[in-house]
Amino acid sequence: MQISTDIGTWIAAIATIGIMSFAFKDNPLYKLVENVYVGVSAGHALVLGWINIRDRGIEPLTSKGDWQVLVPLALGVLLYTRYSKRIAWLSRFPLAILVGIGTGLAIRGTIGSQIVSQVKSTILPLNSVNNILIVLGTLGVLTYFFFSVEHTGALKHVSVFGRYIMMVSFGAAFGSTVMGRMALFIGRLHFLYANWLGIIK
Amino acid sequence: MRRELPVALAFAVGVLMIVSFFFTSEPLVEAAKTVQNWGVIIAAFALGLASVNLIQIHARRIIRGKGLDWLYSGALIFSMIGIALLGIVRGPTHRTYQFWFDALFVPGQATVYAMTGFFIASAAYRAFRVRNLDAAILLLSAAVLMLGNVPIGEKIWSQFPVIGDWLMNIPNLAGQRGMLIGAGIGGIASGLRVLLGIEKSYLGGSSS
Amino acid sequence: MTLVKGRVFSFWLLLVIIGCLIYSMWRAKKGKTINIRKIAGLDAIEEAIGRSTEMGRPVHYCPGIGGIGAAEAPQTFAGLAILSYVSRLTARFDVPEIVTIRQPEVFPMAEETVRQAYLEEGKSDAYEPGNIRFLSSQQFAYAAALFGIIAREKPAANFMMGAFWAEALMLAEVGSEVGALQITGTAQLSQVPFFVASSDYTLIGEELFAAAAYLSRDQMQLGSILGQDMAKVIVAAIIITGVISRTFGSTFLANLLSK
Amino acid sequence: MFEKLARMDRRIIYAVVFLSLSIPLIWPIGLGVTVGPETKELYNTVESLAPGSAVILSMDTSPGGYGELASGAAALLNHLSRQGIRVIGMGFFDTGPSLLETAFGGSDFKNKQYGTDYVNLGYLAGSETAIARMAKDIPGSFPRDYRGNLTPELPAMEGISSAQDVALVITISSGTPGVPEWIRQVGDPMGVPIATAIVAVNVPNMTPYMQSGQLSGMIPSMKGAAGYESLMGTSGLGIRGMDAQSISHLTILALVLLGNVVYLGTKSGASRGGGR
Repeated sequence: MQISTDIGTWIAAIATIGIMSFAFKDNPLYKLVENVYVGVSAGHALVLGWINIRDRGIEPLTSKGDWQVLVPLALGVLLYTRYSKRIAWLSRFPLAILVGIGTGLAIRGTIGSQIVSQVKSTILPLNSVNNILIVLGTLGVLTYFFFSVEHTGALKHVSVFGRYIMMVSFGAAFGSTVMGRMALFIGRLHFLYANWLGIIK
Repeated sequence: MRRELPVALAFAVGVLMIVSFFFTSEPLVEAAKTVQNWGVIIAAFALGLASVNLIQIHARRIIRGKGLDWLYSGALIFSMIGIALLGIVRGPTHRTYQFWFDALFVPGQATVYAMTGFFIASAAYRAFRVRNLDAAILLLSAAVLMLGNVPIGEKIWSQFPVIGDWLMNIPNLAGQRGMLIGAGIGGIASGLRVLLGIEKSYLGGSSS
Repeated sequence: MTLVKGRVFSFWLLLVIIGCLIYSMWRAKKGKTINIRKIAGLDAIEEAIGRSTEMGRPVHYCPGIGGIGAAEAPQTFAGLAILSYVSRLTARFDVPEIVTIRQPEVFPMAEETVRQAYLEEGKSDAYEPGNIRFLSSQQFAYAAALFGIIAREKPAANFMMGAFWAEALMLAEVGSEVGALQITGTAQLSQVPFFVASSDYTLIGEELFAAAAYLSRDQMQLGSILGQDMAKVIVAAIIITGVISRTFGSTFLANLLSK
Repeated sequence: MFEKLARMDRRIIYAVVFLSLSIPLIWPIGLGVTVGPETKELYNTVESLAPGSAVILSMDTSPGGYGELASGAAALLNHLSRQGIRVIGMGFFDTGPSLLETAFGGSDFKNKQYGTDYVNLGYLAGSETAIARMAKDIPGSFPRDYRGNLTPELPAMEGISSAQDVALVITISSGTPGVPEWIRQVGDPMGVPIATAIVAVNVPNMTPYMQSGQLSGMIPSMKGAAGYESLMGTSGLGIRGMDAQSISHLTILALVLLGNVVYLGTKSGASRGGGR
């Protein structure tokens, strides 16, 4: 194993080290690289936006004579009226369609997958400690997020239990996050040591 | 009219999505499909909005910025236009495009996020305190789970993965499920407010 | 037109939930007063500002790093509503208040919120525009710049309410850096653990919206919260009935849910 | 002493983390790996697929998230390749399809036939709307693939019109749209099994979906990748990284412990000196 001779690997290695140096000191290289990323992200989005419009809007119109796509094409252009104060209100129509579809899809999906299916899986026989914990915990958390009544008496105990159950969940999220952050770091270090420096396999 | 019509449009489209899902009706299903197709085309146009905003902000900074601002903003606009031209003319699977994607974009973004590994360590030392019962439960469950997640935990005590799995699959499940159902109801509520035109911030301007 | 098999129960439950929401929002609009349960983090705000007064040190507020045009917009608005309350208190107690902002479009809204609060308290001459600061639109650069401000000005209370992402880890350190009382809140559930572990009080998820609606007396929002509570009672009732009947061997309800 | 420890430069902590990750990477300890049941479930599902059947692989992540998912995605792709499964690639993050090219290029699929054994259909704008739209009509949603070929002419697309024609959907996921959106629009209403390789932050949120059976298998972050690699009998970044994971986890726990000792120490000191 030896140091890489690939130009792409070198560019990636310099970018990696340049960005990591930010942790030790805020520096111009980091700021420069960060701005380049914002630019590349936006440029990439432009490319993909164009391909989407070309394949799904323009091509059906020019090669198949599908006139119906003129509607979304025109609405899409209207999005850009927001940059003129006088006709900015026209951009609300395409936004209304996007928001309407998104909201409708989310509502119709949520009720089944996030509510009914989850309720169904919570209907467990109370014949084990684990089942009791799952049922009480779920009800406790629901109670905790119950706002219109003051939590006193039995309600208070249930909601406090719910809060503690949530703390276990947040602890699980915390522990998991550590694994994720370290995985990202290991990926970068492995790149530096294996692909660039060639000191490990 | 300039506010009411878009609200009515969003309502009609939203209701179409919902009704066409629950009822067996070929025309409604077809209509929903057509509108969804329009949606993906409009969404593609929306991808360009970020670029326009960025050009507005950074062109101003090139002209009026202090210090090295011109360099940062210039690099941003240059890389945006450069990658956009390359992708549109040669296509995003062209070798040069994929080269810059793999050599610069992917490793750079990954490194930016990898740095949170540093930050979690420093927060672990400086900020995460057992200052109340909540934090105590949280940190204890996190510690057990972390030891259950990695092979060395099992070497220290064979029960760490067992307890970790139990925490994940029983109390965590209950907590997550309660939050999932609660958030689902909350999501339906905020969706309804949008469709009914009570919440209009998406139209721009204030929410009233 | 008939209901699709397997979606029948979902459809009716959705109708019931929507009914609860519309009914309670309608009641709220008619002027029904809706009370919200005690939220610990909210009560602590006044205490934290009182402490700053005694110590003669400023407070810091961040209404999240989210924008106003995307899914996280409600959190940003909630952050601004609580900012309004905090600003009235700082105006009343003559405590300097530093507000830091990441999103350019949120900046003028934060400025207006604080100015208006000072005006309402009759302290418009105490309003200091230079204390509302735009730091950077890049998330980590914002966090790094905030560290500088905190180290220099040493606030005695630190409030962070709104949408936060990976930078929450860095921001969590802000309070401990200078020994500030830290009160946080977010509906980004993946970031709640870091806030809980590093703050004196944390508003979790929906608590943020409830607190904001309560402070701003937004009737529609309060009505919606009441409606959601009704829906939660219905769902909890289904779970309880189902569990009891299942324990005694009946799968009737489970089958009904699958219809 | 506590005062001094409390003021410790954060760069010292950074250096400690850097070393706790680097040393085990360069000099491995070989602590072994364990395979979680959710990873085993996905492995068995792929194992049971008939050769020639089709699977949707959706790259729903940005380069930041991909850093964490690359090892899991590679193991999964190698398994699909070994089983002779047709992979229909797509993405609902705009960076998805380019990352998919990267992932195909780094897996055994680089020796297979593009268009026949695997395709990359590209990106469809619109998040959850796009997933719902695609599910009903795949060739209509992607008239051309990412490389510019006409989709209906690709041999890999034979017999595929809607999401119901595939045996499994796998989302490589780091955010929204992700697993909940796939379950809402495809898994539940169409009855297609959904599986995922997912970033660790979102793993605890997946347990309700795993327990209810709405999710059929998961590769949780690097731990899952290591497990999948060991099931495959290969060794990739997942297995190689687990020693570093072990040591860095201990380091973080030690930092929390030390930080709290210092906190209690300065607190008792401060109560004498007054003020925090």
